[in-house]
Amino acid sequence: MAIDHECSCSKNPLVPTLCKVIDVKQETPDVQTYTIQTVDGKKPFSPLPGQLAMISLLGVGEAMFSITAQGDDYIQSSIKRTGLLTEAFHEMQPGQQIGVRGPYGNHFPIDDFKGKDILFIGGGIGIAPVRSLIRYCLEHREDFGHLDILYGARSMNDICFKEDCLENWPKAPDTNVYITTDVPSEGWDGHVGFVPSYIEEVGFKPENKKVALCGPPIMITLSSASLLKMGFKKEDVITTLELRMKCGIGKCGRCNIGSKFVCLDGPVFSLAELDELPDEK
Amino acid sequence: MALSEKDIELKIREEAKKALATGEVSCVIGWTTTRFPDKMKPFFAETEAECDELVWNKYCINGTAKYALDDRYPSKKFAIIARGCDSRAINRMLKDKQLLRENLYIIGVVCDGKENPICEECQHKNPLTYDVLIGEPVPEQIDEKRFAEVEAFEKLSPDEKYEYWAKQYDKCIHCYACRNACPACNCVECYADQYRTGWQGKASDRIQNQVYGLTRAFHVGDRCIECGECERVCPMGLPIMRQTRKMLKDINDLFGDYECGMPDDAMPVLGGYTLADPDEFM
Amino acid sequence: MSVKTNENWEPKILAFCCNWCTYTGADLAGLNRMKYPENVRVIRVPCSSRVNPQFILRAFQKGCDGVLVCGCHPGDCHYATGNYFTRRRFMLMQRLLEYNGIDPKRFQAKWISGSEAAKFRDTVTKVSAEIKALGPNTKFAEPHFTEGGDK
Amino acid sequence: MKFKKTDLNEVLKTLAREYTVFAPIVENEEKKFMPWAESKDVEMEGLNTIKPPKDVLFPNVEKMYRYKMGLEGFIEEIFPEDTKRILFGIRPCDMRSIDSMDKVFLTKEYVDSYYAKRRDDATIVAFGCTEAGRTCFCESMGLNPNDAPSADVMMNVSADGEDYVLEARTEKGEELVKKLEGLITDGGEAKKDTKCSLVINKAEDLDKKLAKMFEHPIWDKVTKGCIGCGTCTFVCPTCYCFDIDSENYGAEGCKYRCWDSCMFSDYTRLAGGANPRPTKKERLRNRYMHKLSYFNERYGETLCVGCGRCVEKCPAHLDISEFIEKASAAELGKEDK
Amino acid sequence: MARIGVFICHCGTNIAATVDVEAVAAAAREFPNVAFATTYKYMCSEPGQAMIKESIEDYNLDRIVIASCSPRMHELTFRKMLKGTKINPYMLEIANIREQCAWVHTDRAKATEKAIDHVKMAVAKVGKDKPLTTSTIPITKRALVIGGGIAGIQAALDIADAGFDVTIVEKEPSIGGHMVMLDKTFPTMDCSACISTPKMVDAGAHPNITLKTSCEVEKVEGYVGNFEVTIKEKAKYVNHDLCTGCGLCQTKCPTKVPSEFNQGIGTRPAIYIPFAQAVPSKPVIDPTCCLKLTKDKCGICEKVCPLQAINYKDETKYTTEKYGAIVVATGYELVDWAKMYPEYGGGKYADVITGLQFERLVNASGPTEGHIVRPSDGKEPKDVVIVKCVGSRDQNKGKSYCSRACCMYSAKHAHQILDKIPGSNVYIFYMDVRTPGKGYEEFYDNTRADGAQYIRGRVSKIFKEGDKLICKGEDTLLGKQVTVEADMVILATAMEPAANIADVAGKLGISIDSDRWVTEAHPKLRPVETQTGGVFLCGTCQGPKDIPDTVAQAGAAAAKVMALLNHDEMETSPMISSVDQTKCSGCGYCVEVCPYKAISLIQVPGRDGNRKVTKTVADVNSGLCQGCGCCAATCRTGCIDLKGYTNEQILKEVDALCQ
Repeated sequence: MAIDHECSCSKNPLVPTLCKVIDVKQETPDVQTYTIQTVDGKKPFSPLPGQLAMISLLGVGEAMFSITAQGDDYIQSSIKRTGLLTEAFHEMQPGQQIGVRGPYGNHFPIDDFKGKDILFIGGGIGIAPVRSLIRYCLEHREDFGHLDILYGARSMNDICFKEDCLENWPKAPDTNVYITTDVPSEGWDGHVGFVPSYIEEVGFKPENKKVALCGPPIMITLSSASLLKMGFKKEDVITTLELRMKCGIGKCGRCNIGSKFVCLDGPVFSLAELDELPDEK
Repeated sequence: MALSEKDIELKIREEAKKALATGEVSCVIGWTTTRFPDKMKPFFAETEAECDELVWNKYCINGTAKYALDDRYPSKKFAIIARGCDSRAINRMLKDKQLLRENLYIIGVVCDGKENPICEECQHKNPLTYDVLIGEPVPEQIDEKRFAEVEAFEKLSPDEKYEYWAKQYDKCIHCYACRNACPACNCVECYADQYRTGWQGKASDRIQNQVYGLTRAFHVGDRCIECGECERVCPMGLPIMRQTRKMLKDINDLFGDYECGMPDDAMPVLGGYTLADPDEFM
Repeated sequence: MSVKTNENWEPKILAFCCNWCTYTGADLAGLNRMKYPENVRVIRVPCSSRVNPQFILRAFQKGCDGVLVCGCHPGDCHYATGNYFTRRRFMLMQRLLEYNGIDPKRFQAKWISGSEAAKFRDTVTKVSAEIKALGPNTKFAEPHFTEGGDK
Repeated sequence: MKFKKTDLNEVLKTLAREYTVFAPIVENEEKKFMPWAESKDVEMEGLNTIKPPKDVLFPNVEKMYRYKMGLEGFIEEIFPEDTKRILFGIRPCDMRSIDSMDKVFLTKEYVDSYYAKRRDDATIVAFGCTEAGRTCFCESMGLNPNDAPSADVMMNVSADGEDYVLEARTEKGEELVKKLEGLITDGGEAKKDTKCSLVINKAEDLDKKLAKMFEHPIWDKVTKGCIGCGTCTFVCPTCYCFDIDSENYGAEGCKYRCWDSCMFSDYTRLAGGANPRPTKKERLRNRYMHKLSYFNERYGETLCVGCGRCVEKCPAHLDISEFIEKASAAELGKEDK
Repeated sequence: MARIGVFICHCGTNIAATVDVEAVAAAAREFPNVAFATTYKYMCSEPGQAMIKESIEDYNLDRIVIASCSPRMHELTFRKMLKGTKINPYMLEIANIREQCAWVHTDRAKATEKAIDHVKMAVAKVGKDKPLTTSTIPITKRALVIGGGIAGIQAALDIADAGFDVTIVEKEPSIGGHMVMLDKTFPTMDCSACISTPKMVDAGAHPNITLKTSCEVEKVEGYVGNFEVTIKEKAKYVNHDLCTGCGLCQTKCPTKVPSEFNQGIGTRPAIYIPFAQAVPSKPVIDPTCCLKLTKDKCGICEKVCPLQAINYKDETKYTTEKYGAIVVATGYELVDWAKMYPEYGGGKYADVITGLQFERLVNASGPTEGHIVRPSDGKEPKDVVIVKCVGSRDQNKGKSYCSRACCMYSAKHAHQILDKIPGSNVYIFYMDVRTPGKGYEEFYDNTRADGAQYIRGRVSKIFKEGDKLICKGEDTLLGKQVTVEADMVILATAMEPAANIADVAGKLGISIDSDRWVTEAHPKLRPVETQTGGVFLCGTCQGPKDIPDTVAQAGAAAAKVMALLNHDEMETSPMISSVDQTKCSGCGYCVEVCPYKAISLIQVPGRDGNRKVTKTVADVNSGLCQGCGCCAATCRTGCIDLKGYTNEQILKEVDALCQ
């Protein structure tokens, strides 16, 4: 799956370029989306869907985050507050300077997806990497068949990218959108239930369909079980692994599962590839 | 009559088989041969057959007690073949509440001194806690020059001392073998691995290693059982015992004679006080 | 930042002062407008037994030239038995530091009660004079980050 | 070409004028590679050094970039200054480990600029072993103790043991030998008959076999005695794992990388506290598998060069060569897929 | 990233005179995470605080550093100010640039550099502050008083009058303690029983007070506000609910043993009421000498009791009750002078008696109805010698301290003897006469005017010759030997704490000094409190004292208890230690070093790898922890840490100092 990387960062891959956060959007109480530009107002790099960027908050630390969207002169990344570093991110104000290097990792296999129907499944913050693929498919709508988007969130106000999920995507041509929340919340009349059971409830046909599945590990294991039960083949179900990555360029040896490096050979793997690897996830 | 090495070895195997036969013991921790004749390695006999691979000779120098910490919540007992220093290591870990006596089945063996520099100064060849004892207890000899090395070193000038330690710690490769072999270093998660608090980074430079060496000396200073494992395992041959012995010498001078690893140990010195302690800070 | 040049060099001394006795004594010294040298920086701790010997090592490592730990006199610690532990810890730590080459004058501990303002001033004056005589501390001291090239 | 053994200091002095020469020097009762100077006593023969020469090219701690926080911060790369260096007198096993490190740092989509810079500035003079240590088993790993094919200059003791025979193999080697015009004379043939005392029989396709042995019971037996310290990784010439951390000084700070050991408990600890490799069994299995199988899949060669340092220095007297023999002999049960 | 506001105070010219405050503000703006730095004339003034609140809003600050006077002065003021804003009051650090900088230095440049360093350290520390909230613990609104002497009774009455439920635990069958044994009290010579028995009756009858006589404290668990005390009630063999205290059984009981209440003068039956005015005035049976209980003979009291209140099968009962506060009032005892001073006859001579025995002799309700007679032959003594400081102020043979009350009660005894026995002579051997109270010196003068002869010197030997007791001593003023032939000798023996004080102190976790007196929290400023929260003390258990001081202390202790029990909950300081139980290895060294025994090892469910196990970890009781941090410095892994002074914060301060 290693495809050559068009890498526009400085010639030293381990030194980030100085960028600044031009906009902070509060998606949900614990998820924020940052719009990032280089200090001289350009795009640090143009990533392919599913690729990661190593974002470092100078003086606090750095971590790998998926790039959920990009424009002509910016890239966007959504970060959920979980630990010390992400908490520091959530205290950022627009104008804050950060370091960005990347893009890292392989990306969703767009060529295999061409001409096929695609089922996007996102769980919680897992919707962020999937969204990068959805936006790509909507920009090149004619290359792809029928699109299904299934997104599960904890509750109504935990739904990220509300304007995409509730307005833009349903209006897109030949696209169905299924939104579910784990628990009923007032003002939400949509479906309530967990993603794996919702998949079986809707009953997607496996023929000529590829699946892009991202979310917390427990959701991935249960959802892939449901998909396999419905007849999907393991090579057609593609997921991402969010693991402990340090250098991002396949040198430091930290993110190895067996002989594969998550930051170089991943993070996008098909279920078939995941079975090859020893279970040390 | 004193048992020969061969007799002790046979007795050890017999006791090991008996222990495994009871069904309460998961494995017997002893020594076995390696490809090099003058080097034995720790061995975990789990079946009757494997007990025959247990050996006893003057090259059995690895400590066996600390392996009991690998599984702090064992379903079955650990049987440990304990020389004098191993039994003191067990006492140390029992006193630190890191091991439970009922999780251990201790096969005590009276030690006859091993190919290990520390063994000449050994004051406790007889195991102190055991369930079964192999060999008759031998008279113990008090080691007068226990602190001789430390006293000699104290006479140097501050610069000479610092020069000596700087040269030694320049060799340190930050591998933590001294910590992982020491029975007194039995924390669940060492302070040195907690980077968030900021005690120390992960980089290995001379000054940071020197500070680590001194901190570790202070942490185990009043708990050290002088088994010499830290010096034996150090790949670069640093004189680590010389630091902890200094602490023990001071404790002996200031607070009365003090030896760790005894069955009836009092609290470590830094965990208690008496009103009659000497005071220099008036 | 202690300027490591010739005689107008001023030592940088760190003092851990226990909140109930020595810190009060230092405030009292202030109230009485007593004068003492400027090179002592104070860290307030609830009790002298809060000071972990590793902080002393950290101070020398980061470039302090001297460390002073002050607390209540044994017996009238606000927390009853706090300073008995301080006493044991720092008597052993002082000897261990001396054993590793640090001059005992660089690390001192003193019992200073809330009313002994004069003793606080005298201690600070004596300590900073002694350390000024000893010169900058080069032992256990990491190079300052501006001079620190990579090895 | 060759030069008299007694002219060694002269040779080093001339080289030292233009290069920084790292030679095996005995100091402080320890033999290690350090910059040569007049007073230092070089010991070419004898056993290999404990610390491998890799920290000349891939230093223990390396500052990557300096930064300043706040509104008008900056990021400024700290690049190694370009000093020409010579790695003088390293053994074939260390040379081979440098080749492996070249594959890691210089290939596969990204080039590590720091390592590349140091590697380009370095000229390597390999020296054939005259005496094999009791734990050396490089021959069983497919190496020749007398010859390092990829060295810039190969140096051996001559047949009559009087002088050192040089053989330049690359332009850098040629350039270096040219600089020694006055001191070296032609001719002389090298003595290349050193043999390893420790010979182990390693299965040919051990890496493929190991790939199928992830759940094999051998792992429980072999890893029991390990005490989880980092000795084997820090003395191993081919271990290249590193960690990235930062150090703050007020508003400024620097990002550095430093050696790390996969044997440490926190190597794979995730933010939430979970750890895919919780006990030393998983960690030692990962280390042996990486050395003997994973590296093959990725770069096509075994990562263990048989230098024997970890066998000599392991506190628990574990032995990778014993493992290789046991694994080669083990038959695959049903549970191996 | 934190957004820190730095506010530097001029304090008029106090700081600004020596420290260039603008330079400090300029330097502060460069420190990491500092979003705003300014100076102001009087930061603690109303406008100053308003300015701070305003800047918090304008610059969206989340942490505050104030460089001003000592935190001991205004830390509380600024914390209260922050209560009104969105910032938690504990996200605040104060740099002391007045008392420890501006006022103590003259060189402006160096003082400014020091101020900058102090601000830099405060900024580094505040970066790692965590929002803390005070936690509260519920209070059981009941008090327990251990000891039924005048101290215990007075404390109990005051607390009960404040409306709180009180229990008095007294080991004797009746409350009253030593005071009720006395005849007269100095200096007013009013009758001791007349002033103490009404208090006892009030205590007995007070609706809020429960008397638990013949009881002892068995076990104390819990902490301030939530003590669980197990009380052991010794078998009384008399059902006090049925018994009306008519005393018939007492008269019929055949056995006679020496009466403890009367200090061994006179006897009492096996089933007895200790003294006439006893409260509760109901008898108990002494199992050691009752014929029925020892040899299963007699049983007369059961037969004569009109209400069948006697129950020979009675056993010790244990009851456990919850209390919010405990007052220790265990009182004193006289030292066993016979062992200390064999030269005074070692107890052989019946006419060498202690002060308390004399009190029983001269007491109208005593065994001799107030006639001062010699216990040996009942004759009225003519010449009486009083020896003072027997056991007190005597390093090598007795106690080192002065027992404080003996000078006055010896003068009282002399006065009573001269008053009751016309023509009698009283010789008082003294070292010093200490009269430290109101009216005390006048009382001493009157006694000498009555004819008491004070001889300055110690008595070296007392021996019997014929019918007389020969007291050999010296008169240091005249510088010559003195011999006095006396009919009776009264020894003013030293006071020492009650015998079981070590046991009681151990159960309460309070400390006692080398003379076994209970150690108060602070000798001058907290005399009625102990180091353990919720445990107070009063009376002679803390040291020798006379009745006025005892009663004063009892009132003070009661006031402290009322202050504690007045609230439904007690606010605990948030600056206490807390344990990261995932890293704790349960070695228990923090438990050993905690002065307040606030840490205990508990079993918690935990994970080892992927197995569920129960781990032993340390746990801090927020009620008891006073935040000294000794445990944080003892813990090798650093997993018990003191909030407000965490390891991380102090390390950052040390680093900041040297950058």
